[in-house]
Amino acid sequence: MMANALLSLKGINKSFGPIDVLHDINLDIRAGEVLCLLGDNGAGKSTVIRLLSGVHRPSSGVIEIDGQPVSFKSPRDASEAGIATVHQFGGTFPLMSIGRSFFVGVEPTKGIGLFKIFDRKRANAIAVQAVQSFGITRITDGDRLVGGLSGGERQALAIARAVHFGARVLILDEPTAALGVKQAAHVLRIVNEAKRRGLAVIFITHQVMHAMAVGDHFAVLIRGGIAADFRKGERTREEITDLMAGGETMAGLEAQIEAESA
Amino acid sequence: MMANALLSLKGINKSFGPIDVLHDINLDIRAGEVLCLLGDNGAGKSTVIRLLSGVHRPSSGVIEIDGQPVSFKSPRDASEAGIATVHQFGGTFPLMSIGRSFFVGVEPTKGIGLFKIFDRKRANAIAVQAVQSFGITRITDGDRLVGGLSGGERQALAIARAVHFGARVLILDEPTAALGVKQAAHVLRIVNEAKRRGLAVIFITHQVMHAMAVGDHFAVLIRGGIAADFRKGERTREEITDLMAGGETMAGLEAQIEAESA
Amino acid sequence: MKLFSSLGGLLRRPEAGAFLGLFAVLIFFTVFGGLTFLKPAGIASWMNVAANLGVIAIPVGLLMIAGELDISVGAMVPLGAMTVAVISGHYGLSIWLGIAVALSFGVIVGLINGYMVIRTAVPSLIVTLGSLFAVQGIVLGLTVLITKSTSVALATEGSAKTIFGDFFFGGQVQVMVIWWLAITAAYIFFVHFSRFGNWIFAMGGDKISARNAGIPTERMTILLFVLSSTSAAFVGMCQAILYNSAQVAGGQSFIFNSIISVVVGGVLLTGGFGSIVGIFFGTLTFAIVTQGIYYTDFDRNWSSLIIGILLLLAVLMNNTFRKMALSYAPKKAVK
Amino acid sequence: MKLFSSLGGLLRRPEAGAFLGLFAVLIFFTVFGGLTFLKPAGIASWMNVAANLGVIAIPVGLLMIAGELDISVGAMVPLGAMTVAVISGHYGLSIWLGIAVALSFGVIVGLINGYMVIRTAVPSLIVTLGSLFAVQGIVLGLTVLITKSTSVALATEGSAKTIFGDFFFGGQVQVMVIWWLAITAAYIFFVHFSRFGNWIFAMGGDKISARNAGIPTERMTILLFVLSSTSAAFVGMCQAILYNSAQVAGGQSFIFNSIISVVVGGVLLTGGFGSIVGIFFGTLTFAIVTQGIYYTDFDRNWSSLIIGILLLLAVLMNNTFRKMALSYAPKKAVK
Amino acid sequence: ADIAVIGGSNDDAFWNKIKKGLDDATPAIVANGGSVNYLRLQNYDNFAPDVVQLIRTAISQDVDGIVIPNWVPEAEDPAIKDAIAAGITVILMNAGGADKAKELGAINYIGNEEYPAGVAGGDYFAKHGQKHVLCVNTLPGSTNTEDRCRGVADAMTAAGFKSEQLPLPTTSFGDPTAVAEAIKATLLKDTTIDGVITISAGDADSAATGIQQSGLTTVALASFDMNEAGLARIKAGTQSFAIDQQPYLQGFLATSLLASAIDFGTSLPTFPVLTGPGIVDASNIDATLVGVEKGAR
Ligand SMILES: Nc1ncnc2c1ncn2[C@@H]1O[C@H](COP(=O)(O)OP(=O)(O)OP(=O)(O)O)[C@@H](O)[C@H]1O
Ligand SMILES: Nc1ncnc2c1ncn2[C@@H]1O[C@H](COP(=O)(O)OP(=O)(O)OP(=O)(O)O)[C@@H](O)[C@H]1O
Ligand SMILES: [Mg+2]
Ligand SMILES: [Mg+2]
Repeated sequence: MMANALLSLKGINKSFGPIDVLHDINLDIRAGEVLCLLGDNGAGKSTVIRLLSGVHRPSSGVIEIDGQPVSFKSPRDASEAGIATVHQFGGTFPLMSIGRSFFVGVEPTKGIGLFKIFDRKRANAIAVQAVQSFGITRITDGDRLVGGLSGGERQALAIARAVHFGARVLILDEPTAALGVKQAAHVLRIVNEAKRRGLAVIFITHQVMHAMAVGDHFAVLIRGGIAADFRKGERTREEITDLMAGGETMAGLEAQIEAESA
Repeated sequence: MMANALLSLKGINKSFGPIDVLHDINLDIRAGEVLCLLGDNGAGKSTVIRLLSGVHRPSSGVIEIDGQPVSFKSPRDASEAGIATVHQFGGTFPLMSIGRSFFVGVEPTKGIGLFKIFDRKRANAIAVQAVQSFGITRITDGDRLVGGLSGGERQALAIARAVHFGARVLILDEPTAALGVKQAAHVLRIVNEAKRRGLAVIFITHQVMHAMAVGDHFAVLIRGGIAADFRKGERTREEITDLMAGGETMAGLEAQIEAESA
Repeated sequence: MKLFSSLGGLLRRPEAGAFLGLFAVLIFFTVFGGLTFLKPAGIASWMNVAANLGVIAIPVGLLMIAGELDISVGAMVPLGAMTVAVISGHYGLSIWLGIAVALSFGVIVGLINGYMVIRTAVPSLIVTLGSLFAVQGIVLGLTVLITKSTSVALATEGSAKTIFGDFFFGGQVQVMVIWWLAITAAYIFFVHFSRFGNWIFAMGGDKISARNAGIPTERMTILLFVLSSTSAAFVGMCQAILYNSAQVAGGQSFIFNSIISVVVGGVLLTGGFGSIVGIFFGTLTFAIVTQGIYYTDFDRNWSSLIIGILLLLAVLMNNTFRKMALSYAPKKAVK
Repeated sequence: MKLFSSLGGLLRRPEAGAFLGLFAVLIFFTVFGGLTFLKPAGIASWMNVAANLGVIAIPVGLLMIAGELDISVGAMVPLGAMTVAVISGHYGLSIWLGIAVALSFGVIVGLINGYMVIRTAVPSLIVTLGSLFAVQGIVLGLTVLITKSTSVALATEGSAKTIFGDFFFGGQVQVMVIWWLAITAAYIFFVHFSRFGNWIFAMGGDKISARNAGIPTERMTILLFVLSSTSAAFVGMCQAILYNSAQVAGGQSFIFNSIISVVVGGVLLTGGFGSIVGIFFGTLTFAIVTQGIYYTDFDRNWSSLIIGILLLLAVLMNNTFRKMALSYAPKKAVK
Repeated sequence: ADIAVIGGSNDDAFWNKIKKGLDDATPAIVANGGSVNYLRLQNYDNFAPDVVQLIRTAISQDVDGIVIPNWVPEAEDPAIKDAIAAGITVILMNAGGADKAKELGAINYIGNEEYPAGVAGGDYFAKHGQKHVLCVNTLPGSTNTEDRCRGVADAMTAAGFKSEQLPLPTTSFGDPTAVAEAIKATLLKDTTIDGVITISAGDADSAATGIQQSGLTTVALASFDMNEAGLARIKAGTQSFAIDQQPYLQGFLATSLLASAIDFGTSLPTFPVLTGPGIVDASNIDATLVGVEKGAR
């Protein structure tokens, strides 16, 4: 019943100069499934993402799409292969308007031939609607500058953008980190919605609850290697929490903190 | 039994040009207590923090320390009054070394008179130790550039800095957002530790669990006004979650998401 | 098209400040320069200067918006002038050949600049400084080698003269003014209406995010460098045709003057923000300030002082007016 | 003091690239310029040039590290020279008075620049451009008004001459070289060892965070502007004493040359990164390239070309070597 | 003999003719086992210090003789004295004058002087009916250009007429349109001006356009130094004259005289050797054009 992998990483290594960041990463991502990539700070999660989105190239190993090896020379190649990514930081342009920022690189145009013009109205409308569908109803004017938005608002804009353009694979690197309870819930819903539409989703988070809420498949990175790879229901919440903490025993963490505070 | 307020906000309003961001904020923060400031994205939490740390000045209203009205002309005034802040973004300098970044503005020096020199060795040692005490043991070289750290590592550095220099009031604006499970637990422990040492702590988070774990006192901002102000135990977790979501009913949120995902 | 929803919105646009600055210097010189300054011949005098500068300032401004600098334009002006003068003046070949070669040198230097900027980590200031020196050296060396002189005459007749280097409107206005207006219109379309403009702003805002968003940042960078050096070669070529002569020296003033015009026009030195109309106003402001002085009675020995103060005031007015306008906007009702 | 733990660490330092570039041009000119280039008199020839440039380049570089630019130095050199020449030459007052007034003009212009930069939102390029023009205008206007000439003679004797404007070492080396070395050492202490240096880097890295961290960013900005314009006035003053004369024109070449030296020295144009030693090496490299050419047999018509290419190569070598060195460092064992 | 020649920026048309002169003199010097090294200023921005620097550079190269233009005597004299003290033979060229050469111990002075050149221009204007002359100075503050304009002004005043300087700010240097428009504006503002002289040949090209633009066809144009386009204007009658100091001769004579003095102990009884000012106008334009062809004029 398990579909073939849409995207696979086979024996990927990555080092920056003398620093080895990833070693021997093997992962399969299937259509209609959410892979939660978990791990401590600095474990290498964002680096995996950067390989998949064409920002970096692996030092060795192969990335396959539909079983065919691919090599992304630039982020453009990755997005042409249908991979849309929200990187951990950035992705928005403080001095650009919401509408323009949303469509950077994939601007909607009207008119023909040489005289295709950027369709500001439509861009603004789509962008505002996409952001509002995340529950951020304060934003009504697509001409506002991104720099004036709150942290969460900006994050929502970046996610809305990727969801809008994610053709086959949607990658979200800590998308809920800066979001409020309501907005985070919306993101989780969006992830489920994307999954239902048949997209493969890679989701990075430090919040067990968020991971458990949407994940079908979990991979835990510890110091650049895959320490565990399991499917939903195969581990308990406590086991996952321990793995996310880099293999240390975190059971009873909250209780312990509660106890400490007097 | 309730001590007098260390820091009070009395009838604070703040607008940026024509945009009203805060109205009529009244808050008391006591020594040895943790105030959790909760609220939706864009509710105005970071703006409150910026007033308290001397970045902005209130449009009207008074800030009092030990019952005396104060007026911060610059962040320096606030830090001289013993208020240390970790702002939501930034606070670190990508092209500076860890040791230098840690001590920006409060550099340790050795020698005397005109020939006081920056004590690089001691700065590095203290900075590395402070960061490691947050469980990030990967960082051992204080000469490394901040720009090469992972997002969480950088966040930990900023927090370690504020905790190190927080004299009376420690303000943390979404400190756990980018942190892993283990690091977040460490931050929560640090908050408790600061509280025990008698500091007043203001803690902003979007994670109910984190708020409940350390908060003594909770204030919820909705669209720039205080919608609720209560002490530990006065509300249930579900009520707090609803308030954090801007007053909307979020009960059973997780259950709902779980149900949605098939 | 409803572009601005309010006065506040209007004043927040990058060109608003530039427009106020322009307006202020116009008033200043009308008061101190009197009527001659506003007679057709007077207007032509600063329009001509603005046109020659403006054709170069716009692509320089676009580079600045995209986060790069190009100072090699200072050598491209004499290169363009000398190329057409040597080919069509010294060797007496067809003027059209001279024009074509002058422009293709512009393209070639632009390509070299662009490639070096994207292939190496060297900042574009240094890359184009290197090519500034190198092109200056080549122009001098080759011209002396070929013509035994550093000044070459050129006599152009017929349509090439009419199109590139003549006066119209009673012999007052250079055709360059028409080129400038046409090119500005084309840039406005290109930058503010087509998708490419969006790419340029994104590149200046955050080059890594722009690349991650799939923008071909490298190709755009090369394109912009080609635009700026070709524009400079074009201006040099037109000047040679207009003045019937080309010198090896000169053109260096275009470096600073174009940067000043661009920044007076509201472009952020650090990139990511600005507008073509702003650059247009900035260029006009600069031309009026430097030329208007000749219509006044001030002692010429003090003209640098007056230019300095006026430029500063024009830019200051930008900022102050914009701020004032924003804070006086009607308050929204408290929710 | 163990400053670097490995070759990799050494090469990652901002001055490493600058040093390699310096080394490369030294080799180049030793090969093509022969022995005279390395004889004491030859060395003095580029050391003198480097010293005059270097005293200005370091504060300009510090401003760049802090995220600002100062181009008014181009007018401060003649201001310093003219002030001392008019006071002590034309009016025949004490040389020490001339020196004091020249330096205080430097402080005053620096204060004005600094205040305008922090009080207005105008970028420092434009502010200092305004003061560049304004000071140029004042120097020309006042000098002509007072002396009816644009060139003023000055004869200095005694200790002022020895301290500020003489040669030593067999009449080859200007005292400015000693000033330069001493000032460089003071800056190295100030920037890399005292706490103020940390503040400058933080300001360039992220001005808002720096301000939030309690750094008096405004006072530091003013201080840096005062440093740069006073240094430029100092160099002008010393040149007037050394050459017994001052001209109204001149000094403009210091604008570009100082920026080039700073960037060749590894300072990031966008601020936040760089080092004094790097600027020192960058200045030397620039001086060697521009002076070394006279020791070679190349046709002088091509010297700009050679300078351009050498500068580019020096900076390119910076980057390439640094990258190579980093990737060839020994691999850490896989954990 | 090993000769060093200090000279002006070589993208300056004038100095390229001097360079042609010394290049033409070089083969004879090389044939006698010597060499010629031309040390030229990069620009005129930092004038006095740069020139002195070049003299010091030449001294450091252990040459036998130096050709030096003494532009800024106060600054250059000590360096020239040092050179002579070091046993180097010095000849002054282009600027300095005979008295200065005697005072310093240079073997001769070859060239003309800026101020008399200006006077010659002023006299020409006065004789040909101009009453109010504008001297366009694109490098205000430089000693040599100021001297030129001062000479014109003094000669005009002496003849009972008027002359004034138009100093242009650095923003217009090298932008012909800015120069042309500045001249046009000045002519429009003061219609009594009937003569314009520019401090360089290139500026005269701009001035020609500026005059034509102003519609004041009676304004006479002249220039210091000359170029091809200017000579064409003189031939066509749209420019009245150019003041020439025959730079080719300065370079050629100074270099060969110096080398000959060092190598063979020759000395010229003529002291100083003046090469200008010469006036090129319609009367001698054709002969001049032949020299232009060969890059010597
Ligand atoms: N370009 C780079 N050069 C050198 N080291 C790097 C580079 N990028 C990342 N690293 C290092 O690689 C390790 C993994 O970084 P990465 O950003 O992938 O971590 P992460 O798992 O995303 O952490 P976080 O949860 O904090 O975001 C870190 O130790 C980091 O310092
Ligand atoms: N300098 C400013 N100028 C104009 N508007 C501003 C400015 N700073 C903040 N705002 C606006 O004020 C509102 C509150 O912003 P603030 O950053 O305080 O929100 P927040 O509660 O911290 O949100 P988050 O949880 O997303 O960080 C937002 O709508 C924001 O757009
Ligand atoms: Mg990450
Ligand atoms: Mg916030």
